[in-house]
Amino acid sequence: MTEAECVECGGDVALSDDLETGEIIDCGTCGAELEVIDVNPPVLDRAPELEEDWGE
Amino acid sequence: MTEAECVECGGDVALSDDLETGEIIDCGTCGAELEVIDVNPPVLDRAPELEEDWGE
Amino acid sequence: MTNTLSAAVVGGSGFTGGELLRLLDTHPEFEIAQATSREYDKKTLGSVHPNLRHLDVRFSDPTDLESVDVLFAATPHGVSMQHIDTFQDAADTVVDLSADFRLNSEEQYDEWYDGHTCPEYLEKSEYALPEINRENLPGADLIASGGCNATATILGLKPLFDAGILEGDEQVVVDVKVGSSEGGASGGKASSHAERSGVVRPYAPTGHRHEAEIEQFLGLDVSFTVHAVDMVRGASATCHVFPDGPVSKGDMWGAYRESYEDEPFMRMVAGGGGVYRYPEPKAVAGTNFGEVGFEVDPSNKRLVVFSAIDNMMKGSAGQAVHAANVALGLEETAGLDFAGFHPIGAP
Amino acid sequence: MTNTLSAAVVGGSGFTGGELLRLLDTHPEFEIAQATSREYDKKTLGSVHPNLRHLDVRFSDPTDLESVDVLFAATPHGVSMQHIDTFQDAADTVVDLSADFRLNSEEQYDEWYDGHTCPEYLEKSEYALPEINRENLPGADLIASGGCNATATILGLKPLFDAGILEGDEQVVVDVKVGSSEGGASGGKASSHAERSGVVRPYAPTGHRHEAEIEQFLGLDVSFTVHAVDMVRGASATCHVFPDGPVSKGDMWGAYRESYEDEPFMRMVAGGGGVYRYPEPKAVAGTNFGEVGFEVDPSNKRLVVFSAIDNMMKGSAGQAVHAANVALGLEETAGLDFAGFHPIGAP
Amino acid sequence: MTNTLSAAVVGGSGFTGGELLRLLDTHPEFEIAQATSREYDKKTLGSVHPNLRHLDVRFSDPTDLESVDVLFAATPHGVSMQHIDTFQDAADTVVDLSADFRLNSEEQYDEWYDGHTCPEYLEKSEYALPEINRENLPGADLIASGGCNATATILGLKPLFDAGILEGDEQVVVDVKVGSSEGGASGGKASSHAERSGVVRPYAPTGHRHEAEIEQFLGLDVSFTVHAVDMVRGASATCHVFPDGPVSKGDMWGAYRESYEDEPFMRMVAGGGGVYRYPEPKAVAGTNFGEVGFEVDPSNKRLVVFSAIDNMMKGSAGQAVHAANVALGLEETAGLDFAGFHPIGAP
Amino acid sequence: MTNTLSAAVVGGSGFTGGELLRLLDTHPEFEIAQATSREYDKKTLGSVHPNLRHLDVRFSDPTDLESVDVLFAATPHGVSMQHIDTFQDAADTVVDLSADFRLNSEEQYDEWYDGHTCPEYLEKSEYALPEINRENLPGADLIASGGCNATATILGLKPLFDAGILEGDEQVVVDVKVGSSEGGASGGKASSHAERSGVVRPYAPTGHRHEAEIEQFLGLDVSFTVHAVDMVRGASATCHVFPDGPVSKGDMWGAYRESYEDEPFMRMVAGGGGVYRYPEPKAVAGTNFGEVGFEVDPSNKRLVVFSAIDNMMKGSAGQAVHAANVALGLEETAGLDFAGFHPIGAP
Ligand SMILES: NC(=O)c1ccc[n+]([C@@H]2O[C@H](COP(=O)([O-])OP(=O)(O)OC[C@H]3O[C@@H](n4cnc5c(N)ncnc54)[C@H](OP(=O)(O)O)[C@@H]3O)[C@@H](O)[C@H]2O)c1
Ligand SMILES: NC(=O)c1ccc[n+]([C@@H]2O[C@H](COP(=O)([O-])OP(=O)(O)OC[C@H]3O[C@@H](n4cnc5c(N)ncnc54)[C@H](OP(=O)(O)O)[C@@H]3O)[C@@H](O)[C@H]2O)c1
Ligand SMILES: NC(=O)c1ccc[n+]([C@@H]2O[C@H](COP(=O)([O-])OP(=O)(O)OC[C@H]3O[C@@H](n4cnc5c(N)ncnc54)[C@H](OP(=O)(O)O)[C@@H]3O)[C@@H](O)[C@H]2O)c1
Ligand SMILES: NC(=O)c1ccc[n+]([C@@H]2O[C@H](COP(=O)([O-])OP(=O)(O)OC[C@H]3O[C@@H](n4cnc5c(N)ncnc54)[C@H](OP(=O)(O)O)[C@@H]3O)[C@@H](O)[C@H]2O)c1
Ligand SMILES: [Zn+2]
Ligand SMILES: [Zn+2]
Repeated sequence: MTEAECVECGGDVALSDDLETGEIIDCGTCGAELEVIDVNPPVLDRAPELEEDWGE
Repeated sequence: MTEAECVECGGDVALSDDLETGEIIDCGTCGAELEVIDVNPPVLDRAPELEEDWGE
Repeated sequence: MTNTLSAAVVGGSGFTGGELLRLLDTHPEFEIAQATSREYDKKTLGSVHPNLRHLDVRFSDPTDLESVDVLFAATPHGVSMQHIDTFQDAADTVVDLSADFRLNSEEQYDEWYDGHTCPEYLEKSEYALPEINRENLPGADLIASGGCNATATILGLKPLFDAGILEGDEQVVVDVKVGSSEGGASGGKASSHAERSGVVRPYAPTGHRHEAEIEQFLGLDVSFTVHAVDMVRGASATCHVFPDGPVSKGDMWGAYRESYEDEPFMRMVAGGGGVYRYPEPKAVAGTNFGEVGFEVDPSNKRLVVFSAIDNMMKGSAGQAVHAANVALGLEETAGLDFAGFHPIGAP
Repeated sequence: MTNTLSAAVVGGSGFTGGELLRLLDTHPEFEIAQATSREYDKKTLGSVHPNLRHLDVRFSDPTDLESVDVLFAATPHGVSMQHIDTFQDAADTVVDLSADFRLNSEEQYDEWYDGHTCPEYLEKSEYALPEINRENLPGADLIASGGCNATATILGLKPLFDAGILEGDEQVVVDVKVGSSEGGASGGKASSHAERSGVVRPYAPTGHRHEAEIEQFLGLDVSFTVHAVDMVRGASATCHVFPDGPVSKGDMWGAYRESYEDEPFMRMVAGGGGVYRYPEPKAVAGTNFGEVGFEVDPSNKRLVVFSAIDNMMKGSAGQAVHAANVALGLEETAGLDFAGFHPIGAP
Repeated sequence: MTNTLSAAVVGGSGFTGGELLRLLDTHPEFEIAQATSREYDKKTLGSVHPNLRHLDVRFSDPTDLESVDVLFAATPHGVSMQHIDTFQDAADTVVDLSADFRLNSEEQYDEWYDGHTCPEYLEKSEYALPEINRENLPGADLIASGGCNATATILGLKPLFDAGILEGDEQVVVDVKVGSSEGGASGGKASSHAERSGVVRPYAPTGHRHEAEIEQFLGLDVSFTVHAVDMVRGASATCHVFPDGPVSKGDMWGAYRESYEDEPFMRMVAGGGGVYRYPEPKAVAGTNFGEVGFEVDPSNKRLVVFSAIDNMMKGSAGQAVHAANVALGLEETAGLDFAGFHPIGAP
Repeated sequence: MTNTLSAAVVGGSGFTGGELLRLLDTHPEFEIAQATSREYDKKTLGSVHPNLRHLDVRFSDPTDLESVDVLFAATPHGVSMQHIDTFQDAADTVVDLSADFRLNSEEQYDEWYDGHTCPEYLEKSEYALPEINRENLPGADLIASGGCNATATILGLKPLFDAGILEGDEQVVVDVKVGSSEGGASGGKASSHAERSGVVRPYAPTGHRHEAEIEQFLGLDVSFTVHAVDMVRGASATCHVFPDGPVSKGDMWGAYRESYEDEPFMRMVAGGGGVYRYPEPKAVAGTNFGEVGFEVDPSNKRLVVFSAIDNMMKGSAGQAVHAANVALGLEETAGLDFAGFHPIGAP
């Protein structure tokens, strides 16, 4: 288990060992969806948001 | 416009001229979903129901 | 219009009184002459009923009745029997929404209520529900609008009697679900929002007084239980019926179409597709429609009949106006053509 | 009637499409010629909208448009811009309920939406809300019905601009609460009953697209936040306004009466007694009315303005029909006179 | 604690799976080892269940099961029968919340479901409800948690059988009202907030599969009808019972006290004063309690029995944990002592 | 346990009194010695609070107070100031849930309430909210539990002050939405189910008394408006904040993590995925948790801060027990570890 810092809130995100590039995980502190950009060392970025259409 | 009798409730169902076999229409009286089995003369049968799973 | 009829509502500050005023306001033949309230005397109708803010009318005291063509009484049980002579003096046609003139005999009031103070009126009063009493309404002086739960039940079961599927000695369980407006505007602790929200609460497990009306009109002794559920408007009756012999879904459709196909306010909803497959109170909210539907349960030799109305409309104010229309020879559907909303939440 | 106008509804199976059909059905001058749906093609309108079961009309495919007097488009954002030529071929008057023709310029669509594919129409389209654009509606070919949250906000704030109390550079916070029908008929997980019931859920904390409409009409940059609450119909906007100088309650009444006294669909509710003292969405549920009210907070030099509409009516379908009435020279209130229910739950 | 037991939840992202995780989290003897979800694989439990945000656990794929002491399966009907061998490999004790192992014989699955793929397990599986099967649970390898509507019904009627008031050939109508969580997390159009709010909707008029469980345990053919009402949690069963001879209210109290006086999760509520006089789902929301109550209707020779549970607790996850406690020799009430809220809305 | 503390609840039949009793019942260190009610004197607790039916305790008269370790007073504003000497005689530690001892000075009571009858107590009373006053609670004799709307607001804004983002002279609009339990058990017409259901009702447009508490603790004059919405439990505050300089989302996370990362009852929810992206009252229903979250609106130089609590818990009874835990040196979270339900309707 390694850790990375969440780009949104700065919280620690525990990463499992079988992490793969492109995977989406969420930060346990802020819930942000993070994309694994690189695995060694692990780099996370904010995942592109799925916009919810609420009808306007 | 021709008419056929609903197999569920006996009500009249108005049929458009471009009716096709396999089409699903609903009866205006009882709402039953009816499948067009034949077009000339028109024959309707109860369409297979989509069972809603409400979780049990 | 030259032939406008004047109308008064005694008990105009209550829930059904407010509905009557709303209906009369847009009715093509009626004009609101008076609305009474003791508590809100001299206040505007809009101070109680926000939907009537456009009306320039104020409540007046019920002891000061004007002469009108039709008087609607929307007062608690027991009030109309006290004042019926005054009401009849004030108006040729009196439509009462309480239980005071629904039953035929003093004995029934002794059994189900606390007796009756002017039983001589019972004979001449006519039950309002046109689906079962249309022929006796024209010209009636005193009309008794039905109970909401009784109305839902009677509308659901009547076609089975008309068609001979039921005869009156069968076992019938009626399980009713109703909204909070059934209790009227003056509520106690149990009807506060915090206590009443989200309930499925048995409020009349047995012995509900509407059984008397049902028996009177259908000749049937029903097993009747009423639950409060989380809506303001609406009454839904599920009738579990055990007929003597086998009945097919085709027989059922025959019976209901025969009874209701030409009724302007009855809708049949029994199966079909989509979201709304059986009667639902929210599908008739605000309308004078009654929905009825059914299903056959061969494994239990049971028929399940569903019936849904808006208790404030088909179950009271709408039924009253409908009956007045018939009594006075007006267009039956006058003032009652609203057909409902979709979507709608918990009306 | 000889002068009946034919109407089509593209997107007739949706929520606002259903409301349009309901309104057209009882409108004295319109007749429903067509209602489209791809998903429910050939099914009855009643299979989707239970309140339209009495209509003997079936959905048809939107690629097969009939020639009509007025075409209403109630499709998701982006659809009308694709089909506007076809719509204009089918009807002299097109009323679009989406955001596609509300803004004046391509730049605004670049900023707030994903651009525009036929910006040449933007110039000729007219915003539907008669309270701010009545004079430009008669004879309009293309009418853009306003956004529901924008409509609530604009109706609440406009009198302050008319009266010179606001000029456009003041700070205004708009905190909106809306019902679930605003999301339309096709919902995801967040709009399931179990997840959506009972919420006070911030769904658009910042950057809501309706800010663009508000700015366009009031010249005001608002701080806008929208919350989902537990009702199906309704939008309620609370505007916290910080004017430059002192404003009295009398000034406020003056401003609102000046703007709305003669408006057929605006009600002012500001204080007073009883249960309903300020605007409430449930008091206007099902109606084309807008309620506005206010209070003055001297300790914070703040005005609080409340505004409530039914998002399906004044906020979309009702506004669209109202605008069509004005555009075609009909009675403004035709088909829109329903004034609401009391009591009513969570409509 | 040294004797902590590890637990896995297959289907942990669903509604009952979430409840299981909540219960296991605060259970004194269990530790969450795994929660599966295909859709939310690798996401935190809190991303789906906001009440579990404090847990540092992520969903994993169900094909990758860890070895645990107890495996709870909260998957749709049909899934557990496919994977039962894998489940039993992973854990000595498997508790399944679906219908897959509730019935005794392949024939029943042929009649009520779509058959069964591993009927050899039916014999060894034990029904979870301790009130009717406590003695067979200790040491059980495979436990089948009951259906929520069946549970409510069985709990309501069982004392009448124990006391000899019912024998199995009487007529019993069961009219059930349920909340939206019964449908699980994945809902269609009918379960959207706009369509599902405010309903009293007959969703299973006849032929509900839970009849099979009821018959299996009570030997009674019930007339069963289920309605959806406007709440998220809760199942309420009203049983209209027609016994052969006269039964007094004292007989009823005797029967219910005999059956339930020592049951840790059963409450009797039958009459009395105040707002809560009969069983109500909102009074047991979030708890593992079942409330039962009754009334006698002499005029119809009828008993009315009310029963209320939280479908997510006593009707599924709570029952499952209760059964696991019994099976593993733990304190019966461990992790299940929450007794409910007052006031509470529509939970 | 030898060190069990005895507790009394004055006002035990009310809403917050009922919550206190529920919490004390399962609290590891407390034992209920007394619960008072004048109206329900001698009745069981369960006759009012159905979730306390298992307790063999009856209400007693408040004039007859027993000697206890801690006395909780859950009475309407004004009652505790009358009886504070008696309360202090009965218990070394008094925790009052009303507004009577929240403010520091007689002048504030003159300005915001109707004065104070024993201002000498104001100096020694401690505000209960541990997040802002933990250090002064140990050993306190008189603890004043905060107002629910004030609590929600203070929790939302405090980190901005701690981090120096706000200093007290900025403009802040607080728009609050609350459930019906905030009004207590004794309701009038406006709180009946029929009138209160489905509302978005401005009930305190300006001048809400909780402004006084907020000002006292944050030194900030807020523009405060409260709306009633359709839930029983819950208070949700949306704070629209206009800081002097630019603030990034990173700054915000820094501020909130700094203030709340180690707080046992605070959750940060600000964006992220799934259904629950910001604070929601239903996510904390029944719990002592407070959720806070935020968003930055650069186009308006605005911060939007959301805060959600259960008014009956973190907003009153839970806060009171939390403070008592701290005051008496118990485990802070004792008796308060319930973390909430999912799914849940309108609690
Ligand atoms: N609610 C329903 O769904 C429903 C359905 C079917 C039938 N009904 C029947 O309709 C009647 C009215 O019900 P509701 O729900 O509208 O009741 P409600 O809301 O309680 O209103 C009662 C009205 O009667 C007036 N009133 C009370 N006592 C009076 C008296 N002694 N003399 C004159 N006026 C009096 C009240 O006004 P003031 O006290 O200010 O004078 C009020 O306007 C009842 O008989 C009820 O059984 C109701
Ligand atoms: N709901 C509100 O409160 C509200 C308020 C103001 C404005 N609006 C606007 O009004 C419009 C409709 O909203 P709604 O809530 O009624 O949405 P809705 O319930 O989702 O309905 C959308 C309708 O459009 C049809 N449709 C979708 N895509 C289409 C396409 N490519 N071509 C033709 N028809 C298509 C759908 O039917 P088929 O898919 O079966 O063809 C359906 O009938 C939206 O632009 C919305 O922003 C809504
Ligand atoms: N809801 C109730 O009140 C209730 C009461 C009594 C009994 N039950 C029974 O309990 C079971 C679960 O009900 P629910 O309401 O919790 O359903 P639900 O909310 O739909 O959840 C179903 C769960 O199963 C998982 N799942 C679905 N298909 C799967 C597959 N093929 N393999 C592995 N996992 C699968 C889903 O996650 P992924 O798809 O992400 O893997 C999800 O976590 C059902 O059998 C239901 O009949 C429910
Ligand atoms: N509800 C909330 O969300 C909330 C939140 C924060 C703070 N608070 C505060 O907490 C206090 C209680 O609120 P609540 O909502 O629980 O009120 P409630 O439901 O109205 O209960 C009030 C309780 O006080 C008792 N009581 C009333 N007058 C009394 C008197 N003169 N002497 C002794 N007992 C008396 C009542 O019982 P009897 O009349 O039978 O004696 C009842 O038990 C209030 O000060 C309120 O401002 C409430
Ligand atoms: Zn983070
Ligand atoms: Zn048919």
